[in-house]
Formats: sequence, C-alpha cells, structure tokens
Amino acid sequence: MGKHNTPMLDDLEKGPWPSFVSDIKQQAATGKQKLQAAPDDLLGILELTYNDKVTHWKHGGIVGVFGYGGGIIGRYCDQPQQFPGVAHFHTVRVNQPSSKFYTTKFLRELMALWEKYGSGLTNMHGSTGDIVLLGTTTDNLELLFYEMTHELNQDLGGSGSNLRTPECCLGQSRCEWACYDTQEACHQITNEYQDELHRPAFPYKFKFKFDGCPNGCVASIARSDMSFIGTWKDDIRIDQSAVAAYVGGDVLPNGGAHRNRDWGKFNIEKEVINLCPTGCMAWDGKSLKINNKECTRCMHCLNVMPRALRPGTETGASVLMGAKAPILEGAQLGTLIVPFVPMEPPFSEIKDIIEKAWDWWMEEGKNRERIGELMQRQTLQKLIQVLEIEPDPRMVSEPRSNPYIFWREDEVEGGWTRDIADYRAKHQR
Amino acid sequence: MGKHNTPMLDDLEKGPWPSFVSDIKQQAATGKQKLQAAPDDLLGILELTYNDKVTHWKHGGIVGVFGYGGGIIGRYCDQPQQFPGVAHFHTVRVNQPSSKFYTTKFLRELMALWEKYGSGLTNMHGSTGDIVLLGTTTDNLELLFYEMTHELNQDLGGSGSNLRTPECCLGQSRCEWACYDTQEACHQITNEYQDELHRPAFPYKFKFKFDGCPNGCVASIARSDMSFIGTWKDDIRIDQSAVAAYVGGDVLPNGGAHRNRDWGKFNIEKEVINLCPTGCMAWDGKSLKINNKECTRCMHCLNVMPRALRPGTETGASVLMGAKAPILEGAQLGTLIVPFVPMEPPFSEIKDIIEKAWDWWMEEGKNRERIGELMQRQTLQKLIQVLEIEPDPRMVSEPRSNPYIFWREDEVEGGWTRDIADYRAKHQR
Amino acid sequence: MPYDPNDPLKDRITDIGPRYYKEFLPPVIEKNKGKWLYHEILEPGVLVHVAESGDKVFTVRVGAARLMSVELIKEACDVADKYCDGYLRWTTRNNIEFMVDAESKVKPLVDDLKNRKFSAGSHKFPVGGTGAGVTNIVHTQGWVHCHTPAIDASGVVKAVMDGVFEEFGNMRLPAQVRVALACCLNMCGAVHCSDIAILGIHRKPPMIDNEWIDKLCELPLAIAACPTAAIKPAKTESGLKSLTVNAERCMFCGNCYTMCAAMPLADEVGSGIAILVGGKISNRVSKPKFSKVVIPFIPNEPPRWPTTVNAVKSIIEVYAKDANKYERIGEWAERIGWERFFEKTGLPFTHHLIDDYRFAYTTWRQSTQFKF
Amino acid sequence: MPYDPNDPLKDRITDIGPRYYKEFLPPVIEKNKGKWLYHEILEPGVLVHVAESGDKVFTVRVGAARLMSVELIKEACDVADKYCDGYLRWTTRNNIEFMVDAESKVKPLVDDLKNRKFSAGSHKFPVGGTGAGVTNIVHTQGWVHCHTPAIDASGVVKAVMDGVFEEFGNMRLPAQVRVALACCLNMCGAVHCSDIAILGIHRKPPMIDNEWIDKLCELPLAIAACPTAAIKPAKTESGLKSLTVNAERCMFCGNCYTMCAAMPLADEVGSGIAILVGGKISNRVSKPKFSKVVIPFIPNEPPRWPTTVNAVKSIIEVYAKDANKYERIGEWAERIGWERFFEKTGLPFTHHLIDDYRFAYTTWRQSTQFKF
Ligand code: SRM
Ligand code: SRM
Ligand code: SRM
Ligand code: SRM
Ligand code: SF4
Ligand code: SF4
Ligand code: SF4
Ligand code: SF4
Ligand code: SF4
Ligand code: SF4
Ligand code: SF4
Ligand code: SF4
Repeated sequence: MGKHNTPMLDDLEKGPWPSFVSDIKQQAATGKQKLQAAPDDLLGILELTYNDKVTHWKHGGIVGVFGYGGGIIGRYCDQPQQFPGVAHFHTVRVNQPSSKFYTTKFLRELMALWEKYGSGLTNMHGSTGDIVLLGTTTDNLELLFYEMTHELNQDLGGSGSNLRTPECCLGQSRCEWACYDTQEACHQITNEYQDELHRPAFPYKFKFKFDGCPNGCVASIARSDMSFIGTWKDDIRIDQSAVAAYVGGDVLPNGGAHRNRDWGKFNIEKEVINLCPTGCMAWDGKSLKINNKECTRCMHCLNVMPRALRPGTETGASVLMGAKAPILEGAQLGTLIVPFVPMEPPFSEIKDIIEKAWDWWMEEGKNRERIGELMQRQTLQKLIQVLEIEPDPRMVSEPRSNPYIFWREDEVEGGWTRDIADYRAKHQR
Repeated sequence: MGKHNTPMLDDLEKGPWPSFVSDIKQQAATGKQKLQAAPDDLLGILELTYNDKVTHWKHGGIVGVFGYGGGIIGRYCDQPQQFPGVAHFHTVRVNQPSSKFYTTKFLRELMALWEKYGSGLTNMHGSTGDIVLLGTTTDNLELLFYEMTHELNQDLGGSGSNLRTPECCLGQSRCEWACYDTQEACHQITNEYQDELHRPAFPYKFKFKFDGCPNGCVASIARSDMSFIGTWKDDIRIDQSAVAAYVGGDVLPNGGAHRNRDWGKFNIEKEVINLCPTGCMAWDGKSLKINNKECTRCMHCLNVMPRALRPGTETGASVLMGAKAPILEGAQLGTLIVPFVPMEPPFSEIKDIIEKAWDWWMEEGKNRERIGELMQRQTLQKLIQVLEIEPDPRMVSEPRSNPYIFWREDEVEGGWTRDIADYRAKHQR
Repeated sequence: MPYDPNDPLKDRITDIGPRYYKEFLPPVIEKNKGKWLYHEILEPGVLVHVAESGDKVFTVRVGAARLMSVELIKEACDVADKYCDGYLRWTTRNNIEFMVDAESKVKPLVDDLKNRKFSAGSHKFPVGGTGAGVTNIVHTQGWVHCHTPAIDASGVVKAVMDGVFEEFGNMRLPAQVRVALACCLNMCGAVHCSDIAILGIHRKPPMIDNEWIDKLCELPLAIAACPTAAIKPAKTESGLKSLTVNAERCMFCGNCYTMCAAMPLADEVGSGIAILVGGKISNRVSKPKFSKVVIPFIPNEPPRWPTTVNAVKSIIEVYAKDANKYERIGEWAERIGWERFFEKTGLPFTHHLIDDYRFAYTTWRQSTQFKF
Repeated sequence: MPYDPNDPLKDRITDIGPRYYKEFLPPVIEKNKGKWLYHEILEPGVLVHVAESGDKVFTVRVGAARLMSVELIKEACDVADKYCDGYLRWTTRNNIEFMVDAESKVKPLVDDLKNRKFSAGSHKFPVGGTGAGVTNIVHTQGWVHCHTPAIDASGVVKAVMDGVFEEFGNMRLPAQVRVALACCLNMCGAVHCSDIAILGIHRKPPMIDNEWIDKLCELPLAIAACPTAAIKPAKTESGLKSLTVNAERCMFCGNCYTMCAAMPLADEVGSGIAILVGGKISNRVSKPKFSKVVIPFIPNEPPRWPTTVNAVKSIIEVYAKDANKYERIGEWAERIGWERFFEKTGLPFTHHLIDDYRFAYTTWRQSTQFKF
C-alpha cells in the first residue's frame, strides 16, 4: 500500500477495465519521477476528495514558459501541507503529431524527459488532442521546454485565448473514405499559425479539427470553431459484383461491425435503400443505382458496403463554423458555411477563409466570446459578408419563417428619409 | 359607371373570379343602403389608393355600443371631403352561429337590418369568424344593436383586449371524423364567457377555436390562444372489406380528392403504409393491421380510405395553447398542454383549464402580451404548475439539450445557504 | 318598443351571444349529425356525405369574394330558397355551401349557379374549391378598410384567383394548396402556416409627425411597442416632445404605428409583398409547419399585381410537376431540400431569406448533408 | 549546450510546432496512404485494412485509462517494439492501436496483450472498442486536476467501463454507443453530442467569500460572466466591496467561479451527475444531434457511482432490445417518440427536463401527434 491510506481508491483497482489507481501506484513504486511524492500524494488528495465530494484544486495562476502565452495550465491544491507532492501541479500540453502515430523511440524519449522533470503521469490524450503531461512545478518548466525543443524537436500545444492545438482523424493514413489528407492539412495549418497558437491575441479560444469524411471520427462538427469535413462532388464509385457479394451473403455488411449478434440475412432493401435519407438509391435485384445528384453524402451506404462503394474522386471539404460547448449561450454545432473547398497543399483557399474570419472576430468579438456566439450576435449574413461569399440555401436547413427582414437603405428605392409634410399632403390627420 | 372614375378597379371586373368591384357597384346601384354614398365612395377612395399605393384609412378612435368594450372597429378615412360617404366607416362584428349554417330567413332579416343602418357591404366572414358588417356611422350603432338583440336575438362579437368570437369547424354536423361536437362546445363556451367577450379585462386578445379532428379545418392550432382538437384513445375502426375495395380500385382513394389527374392504380403500400409517420401499419395482401398503440392519429390513413377506416369511439380532445401571429416575438403554433380531455357538455373539464390559465395570464401578463408570449417568458413549467397538471413528455418534441436547469431550493438537500467558513475549513485559499 | 335614445338602458338586452346553431341546420344534417359514415367528392365543388341511416347530403361549394354586398347575399338566399329549403352555410375559407338531400337536385342547382354572373362577366358563384386544388384565399381588409396595410387585400386576391382559377375548378394537384393573404405583419389572415402566403410588408422606418406625436400618442407606449428597442425619446427644435427611430435597428414590423398614429410607415415604393411558402396546419403525416419566406419583396402593382400572380402560379406549377401524391408544398420542399426548391423554382436565394431573429441559429444547417 | 537560467533567450527554439507525422507512420501505412480499398473488423478490437496494392494492415485496438503513467506507456512501447517494429498510435477516443502487416502476427500480439494485467487484476490492454459496441469513454480531469468539477472523471469512467465491459469486447448493439463524460458545464469532453453523456452539474448557487473577493477577483468581470444577470455588486457590513447572487436566477453554470475564485459552487450534496442521451456526431442517415437531458441529477457516490453505472447499463439494455440495426440511440428515441423512451426506460419525466432556456419554444410539441 502507498504512502496514504486509500480504501476507496483501492476499490477501483478491482474490475476488468484498466485501473488508473493501479497505474499511479505502479509509477509511485518506481520512484523514478522527479516529483517523487506526486503519484502518492495525488492518490492521497483524491481519496480525501472521495470523502469530501468537493475538489481540492484551486484556480491556477498565470504559469508558462518565457515568450509563450499558452501551453501550460497552472494548478495548486488547497491542502499543500498534507500533500506537498502536488502542492504545485501544473500541466504541460504537448502538441501531438497528426492523428497520433508514434515511434517507440520518440515516446521513450518524451517519457524520459517527463520522468526527469515531472510527476511521471500523463493524459494520453487531452480532449483537444494534446499529449498532456500531468503535474509539475514551475521551476521545471523552462528546462523541460528547452530540452523538448532542442532534443526532441517538439513544441507545446495551446491554451488560453489562443489558437488551440488542431486535431485530425487518421484519414488517408488508414481509412478508405478520407476525401483529403487530414494529417497534412492539420500539420500545415498548425505550423502556419504558430504565433496564434502560442501568443494570445484572440477574444477567446479557437479550435480547428479535420475530419476526412462525414462520419466525423474527430468530432470536428461538435468540437471545433472551424471544422473541415471531407466530401466529394462527383459520383459514388460502385462495384456491382461486390454489391452482389453483399446481397449474396459472401461478405459481412458494415465491415463486420455487427458480427457478434445474429441480425439475420443481409437485406439490401431494408438496410440500405430504405435507410438512405434522400431516397436516391434503387436496387432492381441485379444492380444498384444511385441518383448521385440527390445524394447528400451521408456515408450510410458506403459504411454498410465498404467493398462495393467508394467516395467519388473529385474530393475536397465542407467548412463549418461555430461549434462549441454550452458556456454561455448554449452548445452549438458547426454551421455549414462553405459547401465545398479544395484541400490541396498549400491550402491557400482555407487560409483565406480562416484569416478573414479571424479579422472579423478579433475586430468585433467581445472578451470570451467564441466565434459561434459572434455569429449569433451579428448574424450569419454578416459572417458571409466578411468572408465575401454569396448567400446559399445550403447554409440553412430552411429559410426564415418570420418576416422580420432588416432591409438595408440602399436596397429600398428612394432611401429612408421622407418628409412627413409630403405624406400629410395626401393623408390628413 | 359609378360616381367616381375608377379605371383601375374597373379592370378588376374582368376575369372569372367573383369581382368585389362589380358587387359593390351593384349594391351602389340599388341605393337601398342607409349610407347612400358609401359603396360609390368606397370605390372612389380605393381607386385613389391604387394610385397612391398608401392606405387612406386612419386609426379608429374608441367606438362602440353602450356597456360593451368590443364588437365595433372604429374607422375614418383621411379624405372625408372627397369621400363623405365613407368619412366615418366603422365595422360591426356580429357573432356567427357555430360553423356558419344559416336559414335564409335569418340572413334576410340581418341584411335588411344592415341596409337600414349601414353601408350594405359585409365580409362573410371575418378571419376570426364573425359576420363583419362593413362600414357605418356612430349614430347608427345603438339602433342597430337594439334591433339586432331585440328582433334577431343576436349579439355582437369580440374585439379589443377581450375574448374574441370563438369559432369551430363543421364537425359532426357534416363530417365523419369529428371526435366531439365542436358546434355545441363552441356555442356553450361562447355563452359561458359573454362577459369576457364583451368587456375588456384581459392583457390582450384571447381566441378559442374548436377542431373536430387533427385535420384542423378551422386552423385552431395556428390561430387560437387555446385550441381544442378532437382525438381518440382507442383503436381505429377498420372495415376490411372496404379496404379490399380500395385496393381493388372499386372506390377512389381520399374521397375522390385527386380525381382530376391520373395518379395510376391505387397502391396501398406506397400511398398508405409507407406514408404512415409512425410506421405502425401493415398490409399482407389480404388484411390491414394497425398497431394502434403506436399510432399518433395523424389522420392520413383515414383521409385516404374514409370508407374503410374510422376514428375510435373513446373520443375527446387535445388542448393546445399559445398560437398567435408574429407580432411581437414571432409567430407561434399551439403547444400541446393537455393530451386528452373529455368533451361532453357542460364541458366542466375545459372550463377548469380555461379559468386557471386566465387567472395566471391576468395576474402575470403584461399589457399586449398574448398568453403564448407569457408562456415563453415565464416557462412552460410555470403554466403546467398553474394548471395543476404533471409534466408529460407529450408536451415537448424533445427534452432539453442544454443543462441549464433552474433547480428549486426545496429540491436540494440542505438548501442553498452555506457558510463560506465551513468551506474554507476544508479548502484553503 | 323601439330604441329610446334618451334612455339607452331601457329594456336593454346584452350578453345573449350568437344564435343557437341548431335553428339553422338543414333537416338532413340535423337528423344525421354525428352519424356520418363517409364522404366522396363527386366532381370539383360537389360533395356527398353518407350517413349510417343511408341518408345522403349533397354539398355544392362555390367561391366568393369575401367582401360581399347585401344584394349578393340576398341572391344567395334566393338560390337556397329555390333548391335547398332555405338553408346555406359559409366555410372557414369564405366559400358558400348549398346542400341538398337528393342526387337529383344537384344538377339543376349546379347549372343555375354556373350561369349566374355579374354584368361585367365574372362569376357570382363559381363551383369548386374542393380536394387537391386551390380553394378560396383567406384574406384581410387591406386598402378597403384598415389603417396599417402595406398592400391591398381584395384586389390582390381577385387577381391571384383569376390567375389560378383553373385550379379552383380542378383537383389535379398533389395535395390541397392553401393560399392566404395578410396585408401587414399583424397577419389577421394568420398566413403563417399556409402553403402559399402573400404578406404585406413595409421597408421604410416610420416617419415621425413631430408636431402632433405628443398630442396623438402615449410616447412611452410607442417606445415600449418596439421589439428591437429602436425608438428613443427626442425633442424637436421647437422644443416639442417627440421620438426618434434608429433606422438601422428597425425591422419594419409596424407595431409602433399600431400604437401611435403619428408614426406612419406605409410608402408608395417602400411597401409591398413578401411571398412565403411551405406552411401547413393539418397534422396529416407531418406536423404543422410555418411558412418560409422565399421572395422577400414584390412591389405593389395595382390593379393586377402581375409579378405576384406569376410568382404564385409558377410555384404551383413546379410543385405540381415535381411533388408526390399527398405531398403538401412544405413536405415537398423538405424532401427535396430547400436548395433544390430554389433551383427548381428559379427563385434567387438572397440574404433576406436567412433568419436573423430570435431562433436564427435553429434554422442554420448543422450538417454536411446537402445537395450540389 | 544545456539551458542557461541566467539567459533564457540564449539559442532558444520556439514555434517549431509538432513533429512531422510522416516520421511516425509504420512502413505499410506510409506506403499505402491514400490507397486503402476497404476494411473489415475480424473480431472485436481487431481490424484489417486492405490496400489497392494488396497490402494489408492489421490493427489491434486496446482500451486504456486515459490517465497513464510513464511506466505503462513504456510497457506499451515494449509491446510495439516486440510485435510492431516500434510503431503504435492513439485513437481520438484514447484507445491504443497496435498495427502489424501480416495476419500471422495478429494472434501472438492479441494473446500477449490479453495477458498483461496490473497486480491487482485489472487489464492493462483490454482488446475491443470497435464496431457496434461501447468503446472508450471520452472524459476530462475531474477531481484529479481541475478546480471547477462537480464530479470526478477517472473514477466514474472506471466504474462505468467495468459495468459495460462486456460491450467493449462485443459488437452486438444496434449501432455504436459513444459515452462521454465532462465534469462541469464547460464540457471539456464536448459531451453535448454523445449517445450517452455523463455530466457534472452543480445545484447550489455560488458562495461569496466576502473577505477576499475584492482582492482575488475583478468584480465587474464576475458580474459580466453571469448569463442570467444574477450577480450584483454589494457591500459587506464591514464595508468591503463584494457581490451578491440572486439565487432565484442562478442556473448553476459555474461561469462566475471560472472568472472568480471567491465564488465556489461545488457542494458535497449539491453537486452531482446529470445523464444526457441521444446525441450523435456523424452525418450518417440523420444529421448530428445534441444529447438531451433524461436524468436531471444523481448524487456523487464514490468510489463506484452505482446509480450512475446502473442508469447507463439499463439505458443501453433497453436500447439494445428495442432499436433497429444501424439505429443510434437518438434516432431510436425519435422514431419511437420521447414519450415511449421514458416509458420503456422507466425513467421519470420531471419538470427539469423541459427546456426553459433561449430556444425553449422550439422544443415544445406543436402538434396533436403523440402516443398514449
Ligand atoms: C485538459 C482538458 C480536459 C481534458 O482532461 O482533456 C481541458 C481542461 C480545461 N478546460 Fe477545457 N479542456 C480540454 C478540452 C476542452 C474541450 C474539448 C475539445 O477541445 O474538443 C472543450 C469543448 C469544446 C469547446 O472548445 O467548446 C473545452 C471547453 C472548455 C470551456 C468552455 C469553453 C466554451 O466556450 O464553452 C472552458 C471554460 C473556459 O475556457 O474558461 C474550459 C476550461 C478548461 C480549464 C482550463 C478550466 C478553467 O476554467 O480554467 C480546464 C483545465 C483543467 C486542468 O486543470 O487540467 N474548457 N475544453 C482539455 C484540453 C486538453 C488538450 O489540450 O488536449
Ligand atoms: C377584421 C379582421 C381581418 C379581416 O378582414 O377578417 C381583423 C382586423 C384587424 N386586426 Fe386582426 N383581424 C382579424 C383577425 C385576426 C387574426 C385571425 C384569427 O383570428 O384567426 C389574427 C391572427 C391570429 C392572432 O390572433 O394572433 C389577427 C391578428 C391581429 C393582430 C396581431 C395580434 C398579435 O398578437 O400578433 C393585430 C394587432 C393588434 O391587435 O394591435 C390585429 C389588429 C387588427 C386591427 C384591429 C387593426 C389594428 O391594429 O387596430 C384590424 C382592423 C381592420 C379593420 O379596419 O377592419 N389583428 N387578427 C379579423 C377579425 C374579423 C372577425 O372578427 O372575424
Ligand atoms: C368545409 C370545411 C370545414 C368548415 O367548417 O368550413 C372543410 C371540410 C372538409 N375538410 Fe377540411 N375543410 C375546411 C377547411 C380546412 C382547413 C383550414 C384552412 O384551409 O384554412 C384545413 C387545414 C389546411 C392546412 O393543413 O393547411 C383543412 C384540412 C383538411 C385535411 C388535411 C389535408 C392535408 O393534406 O393536410 C383534410 C383531409 C383530406 O383532405 O383528405 C380535410 C378534409 C375535409 C373534409 C373531407 C371532411 C369531411 O369528411 O367532410 C371536408 C371536405 C374536404 C374538401 O372540401 O375537399 N380538411 N380543411 C373547410 C372548407 C374550406 C374551403 O372552403 O375550402
Ligand atoms: C480510430 C478512429 C479514428 C481515429 O483517428 O482515431 C476511428 C476509426 C474508424 N471509424 Fe470512426 N473512428 C474513431 C472515432 C469516431 C468518432 C468520434 C467519437 O466517437 O468521438 C465518430 C463519431 C461518433 C458519433 O457519431 O457520435 C466515429 C464515427 C464513425 C462512423 C459513423 C457511425 C454511425 O453509425 O454513425 C463510422 C462508420 C461505421 O462505423 O460504419 C466510422 C468508421 C470508422 C472506420 C471503420 C473507418 C475505416 O474505414 O477505417 C474505422 C474503424 C471503426 C471501428 O473502430 O469500428 N466511424 N468514429 C476513432 C476510434 C475511436 C475509438 O477508439 O473508439
Ligand atoms: S472521419 Fe471519415 S475519413 Fe476520417 S477516419 Fe473517420 S471514416 Fe475515415
Ligand atoms: S451516401 Fe447517404 S444519401 Fe448518398 S446514396 Fe448513400 S445513403 Fe443515400
Ligand atoms: S377538422 Fe376534422 S372534424 Fe372538423 S371538419 Fe375538418 S376533418 Fe371534419
Ligand atoms: S392515423 Fe396516421 S399514424 Fe395512425 S395509423 Fe393512420 S397513418 Fe399511421
Ligand atoms: S393584416 Fe394588418 S392591415 Fe390587414 S387587416 Fe389585419 S391589421 Fe389590418
Ligand atoms: S416598425 Fe417595428 S421595429 Fe421599426 S421602429 Fe416601429 S416598432 Fe420598432
Ligand atoms: S469539464 Fe470542467 S471540470 Fe472538467 S476539466 Fe473541463 S473545466 Fe475542468
Ligand atoms: S453559476 Fe452561472 S448563473 Fe449562477 S451566478 Fe454564477 S454565472 Fe450566474
């Protein structure tokens, strides 16, 4: 047993799912981490919290490395005497590589560094995508940063009113549906905007996420202020013989994703044709027809028959904006702003969109106002105008139902200034 | 040609649809109306307006009959010298009988009265449902009212911040789908609340409308602050042989409502089963099955096969509240408040609902605030509470997605008052 | 005895309400009330309802300009006396219904109705308005009687109904098409849930009648009336109490004018028509829907409003060609997607059509599902 | 040369960004990138992707507690060195993926992974998390590191994953079920679009630390932080500048505490868990959806949160029985109607679940369509 008596946490060592308690204890046991007492004291303060049911962490002050306005989250506990090992317990956000592939060499070096300067504990990964090094003291920060940049050629991620660490799905690296290279886009955009990422210049945080297709494996439509979701313009590629194979039962539908339950024989009518949200598919018993003009590329049929159907070849991305969590005005999903944009390096088209949007937001946004909130406050019309794009019915699910149109004076013949006298000449009181 | 030169209006005498211009001219020609010059001058001022494209009517002052705060809309034109016949041109709202059946005897008497005291012009009917007598002068009002009440046993309708004239669909009088007697309900509620109808005591107008079924032929869900829409609890009555007749093509679907176009042979799968919004119907080639528990009584299948399907026999109404036009906060449709209420005379159940809602609205409503707007301002929870009914998922299309719950202090163990000292004892600054 | 002006309260009768509907029910209706089995539309405008008793009632529906003279109503009474034992009714959409209790009585009635015309040629009692067609237009007062309209009502309705008259006497559309007109945002026609709505709108902020406003209006009420808080107190050079309107914040709802006669909005070129489509009231298949603005503005074009008439006609034509049987305009637009609606109708999608009011966010598209 | 504290700017390196992902791609991935043809899930946690070249990559996915020690990561590296030529990756839901380029290499890898356990018995690398099952829970810091939580994160996740472990290693649900946890309304887990969301909420208004608030906080910022304008300036008896909260207007969002450390909300009994269901992110069939609140409050029950675990399990069980193949929880609830969802799950529908925020009206039922 560890330094503290932790009966409740010990109970969490039971059960099949990996126990973070066992893991922290094992780290404590090694004693290799710079903050010797940290793992034990973390368990100690957590056990105390399990008794009190109120967190024992305090607001973090401004903590960081020289010249950066982000990347470190300051954190202090409110029982430093009892738990000196975690009295100061700041986290370090390390910018993960695109879609989180690693060599063991790099990981071992990074872990060695973290043992050398921290608690030996991490989050793999943070919700935004960073490698989160969990808990160290201020005096370790500069050294950690210096060695990380010099020896690992690795930079920090974002926090505060900055660009946050962009993230992407694995895309073309291991997925047949990726409509553009999410990894390359994510990497290039991250490097293009290093200054915005490290030095707060925004009203609030800003997040990019890159999904290779509408399945949304990196949840960009819910979790990023600007979301790039792969799509295609031309026709779904069909291999009719493979379709027949699915119908014949030679291949499991949906890549075997339902294989542990007997759902009966595959029924293409029921499982594909009738579920197509646009009703643009037809199956005549021999061949599958798709009226691609009416397809909204929802991915369902491709998901069900990956061997038979593939996205078109004229690919790019849709750009959505404004997703965020509920604070303050309620959660938002991304709104479709640019239906289709090419996604080839050097990604000039999207950089143009990004910069116009940022200029507007930095100009008009209030303190702690996300761009999605600004869109609501200043209207979608306004955003479209600053992006210099035309209104498009694809931006809305339906036209307005209220007749409260804000006409502009220049749209109304004769303008707005009128002389009441002229009116009264025709209309007595 | 009439007294005034009206070339534009004369153009509206052409074309097949009944010409209100021809009709006004024919009334003018008879010269029988008390306001001799009214029809001609009405055409005159309208022709002038067609030139100016701006109305020539002014705000109406407070005009009415003694003791009533509604029923008359005052109206004056802004060119009295040019059009003396319509200088004063008030309308009289006459409370129509349930679903607007008339004997010629009654109509002739009413028309005689209107010739005797007015312009000889009417609206059959106003948007709320009244017989609208279009245009007379103040001095005629009391006489008109006196004779109407004494000789025609007929009262005025509503206007102003009153209960407005209730209205109903024809219901059981000539429709096989009526789930309750809309005419009787409309008549009894109208008489029960005569005081509210004639004497302004509300923050704003209030409208009742009675639809016999979800088809909504009197548009109550869009046009009334409180809407009573017929429905049933038990099973749809099926006549399988009649179903077969439809399938066999012996009977036209939808009561022949599509007969002037060839839509091909009736296809019960396509036209009924697949259009059922709940997918609760099945057709095995011989008999039609309905899983009534899942039916939401949308009426589609009954509409398509009126001879085969009939509503259940355990009937009543759903009560919806808050419908209104867009001024001010945007249009509203009625919200489902009471899923099912019996609708038998003396209609005590709904009177109870009505009076509780009114008490709340008269207590809390601001000037010119419709009850639907109050519902939005003070929440649906509040309305439910004043009606003393339990929250029901049927009242919403979905539960809230935001987590911003306004907890009440009595719901939270230990209440809200806490001592910061106790907190600090465990949590240092 | 007659009314005595010197003693208005003398045996005064009040609060008696409407006449009891039962006095007015035709015998066949009275007898079979609540016992109807089914109905059929025999031809446009002609319905039969069959009762459990085997009795039948035949209904002939005719269109009517809602603005009606005593003279014309008397003529309708003549018809009812001649064929319907002195009974008739009006529908909730301002059509007239003549009912007879035997099939044999239908033809003579219909023939008579079809032959009645105004001297200038228009029908007095056009038969139709049933089933999957265009029935009468629910409408309001307009320039004939109201002080707040942006457009006329009766004239526009006459022009549009002349334009779609074929559909009034036919049942060849995918479903019923309900057209409504309201001459200002007060929407007395409750057009907000119509298949096609013709709505009068203003586009110029109210003028202030500085000399009179303080005499004619309760200034605080006018200020409070504005949903966008665009109205503020002001003083004229001459020192009179008055108001000013921040035109940038004005959305032309006219509520201030409703409260204050010294703030007129109506303008020869500023006021006109907006077209909304896709609303419905019935709960059939889909839930009731609001109509959506698809044409933000069409100028007033008396006497025949040709642009408006053509817009309504072409929307109906495209719909008739493209929609499925039973599909209302709104259901059709949602199935094909609004981007397709604008493509097929050829209507331009302008910034005016994007919601920017209270619930704007809920109308934006939060999905990658769209059609190129 | 090493870091020099006296001259931090000396050959300082900044703005270099992350490592280039290409350095980290396994050869078979690098070679076939962008040329994958299709995939198949061979068994829970084991995927194969086939490339145009005919090459195959086999992926073994294992669950992980997101809070990980250096020690455990090194062990993962050992596995990757032994079987995967020194490559591995993490998924967007905090699982680890080991990839091999030949089918023959799969079994030894899987067997090895399944045998690795912590001394106390829990798996280090449980295989699963694919297809129509329950994968790892996306979560946040909770009591392990944050100052605003209403609940713990790691402990709740461990308890819930133990409870649904069977579904992690199986693919027998109608569709994927994505569970997420956020320990306060800031929702760092972005749980607002999850099939099942476990959300920490407060129910007591902030306390005011009168003695310190003016020293610790920018009072105007705290006032401005409140979305309901519940916070007003105040003075203590002792005359210190402070704030007061109108508890009636407080909806416990915690934004004031985020801005001001002297306004703590967290409470032993006041804070706890709300359960939301029916959200989704993919555009598959239906558009992305928000999760809806179906259980307004469950107390904190460390260490195993039994009520929460059972709630999640029973919702999944009812869904598994009742939903159609491919149907996400939200699609299922909408098809059967929310009234049925509450009936089938046995969850009570209380006033807390009715929206009363900005878009409340848009969530009310404007139709007669409902199920008894
Ligand atoms: C570490 C992380 C949670 C985790 O355990 O993974 C995190 C932790 C915090 N978030 Fe977050 N957020 C994290 C991802 C998110 C996400 C998810 C995402 O990015 O996809 C969201 C929701 C999406 C969004 O951005 O809206 C998120 C929405 C917030 C918010 C609400 C912002 C809003 O506009 O609604 C706050 C409040 C604030 O910014 O003051 C917040 C604030 C915080 C703070 C800094 C607490 C505070 O108020 O100062 C937390 C520090 C906790 C700690 O002590 O470590 N965090 N935060 C995530 C970042 C790790 C990483 O860099 O990878
Ligand atoms: C006569 C009528 C239109 C018609 O031609 O049929 C009518 C005429 C007027 N309405 Fe209306 N409303 C009439 C039915 C309606 C309806 C339709 C309905 O009742 O189904 C509505 C929409 C439904 C609703 O109540 O929301 C309606 C919503 C309004 C409003 C907006 C109310 C709101 O809360 O949004 C106003 C503005 C106001 O009350 O100040 C209004 C105001 C008016 C005024 C009194 C103008 C004014 O601001 O003072 C109009 C007098 C015109 C005139 O000079 O004759 N009228 N009004 C209808 C009454 C006839 C009758 O009694 O049968
Ligand atoms: C006479 C009238 C009721 C009254 O009290 O006056 C009436 C009468 C009938 N309606 Fe209606 N409806 C009448 C206004 C309405 C309205 C109100 C409105 O339009 O303002 C609606 C709601 C419109 C909407 O949804 O926007 C209405 C929606 C229906 C429906 C649903 C149709 C749909 O596809 O959604 C049916 C069912 C059907 O037509 O199969 C229906 C069916 C019927 C039936 C068949 C009922 C019956 O069994 O007798 C009647 C003859 C239908 C026909 O004329 O084709 N009635 N009906 C109204 C005639 C208006 C007119 O003169 O044209
Ligand atoms: C590895 C990962 C991407 C990554 O960059 O790390 C991934 C990988 C795949 N996803 Fe995903 N998805 C991954 C997170 C997601 C997410 C994000 C999330 O859950 O936070 C989503 C959106 C979830 C949602 O809609 O709420 C997601 C929605 C999908 C879907 C849509 C499923 C649906 O029914 O809506 C598919 C298609 C399918 O499963 O048939 C899909 C399909 C796939 C495929 C089959 C793509 C492919 O051809 O390789 C991959 C294997 C699926 C599997 O594991 O069953 N992936 N996938 C993520 C694995 C997370 C994990 O460890 O469990
Ligand atoms: S989002 Fe699309 S492209 Fe990216 S991993 Fe998921 S399925 Fe593949
Ligand atoms: S992608 Fe979706 S919309 Fe397109 S054909 Fe397939 S199922 Fe239909
Ligand atoms: S609402 Fe229903 S009951 Fe009333 S007339 Fe229309 S169809 Fe018949
Ligand atoms: S009434 Fe509507 S929901 Fe009910 S069975 Fe008929 S079509 Fe289906
Ligand atoms: S809609 Fe407007 S203008 Fe027309 S009658 Fe009603 S209030 Fe008057
Ligand atoms: S028209 Fe409406 S928005 Fe404009 S000033 Fe008047 S009340 Fe305000
Ligand atoms: S969700 Fe709230 S409590 Fe949890 S980490 Fe984020 S900010 Fe902290
Ligand atoms: S918790 Fe939220 S609502 Fe309550 S006082 Fe603080 S900021 Fe305002």
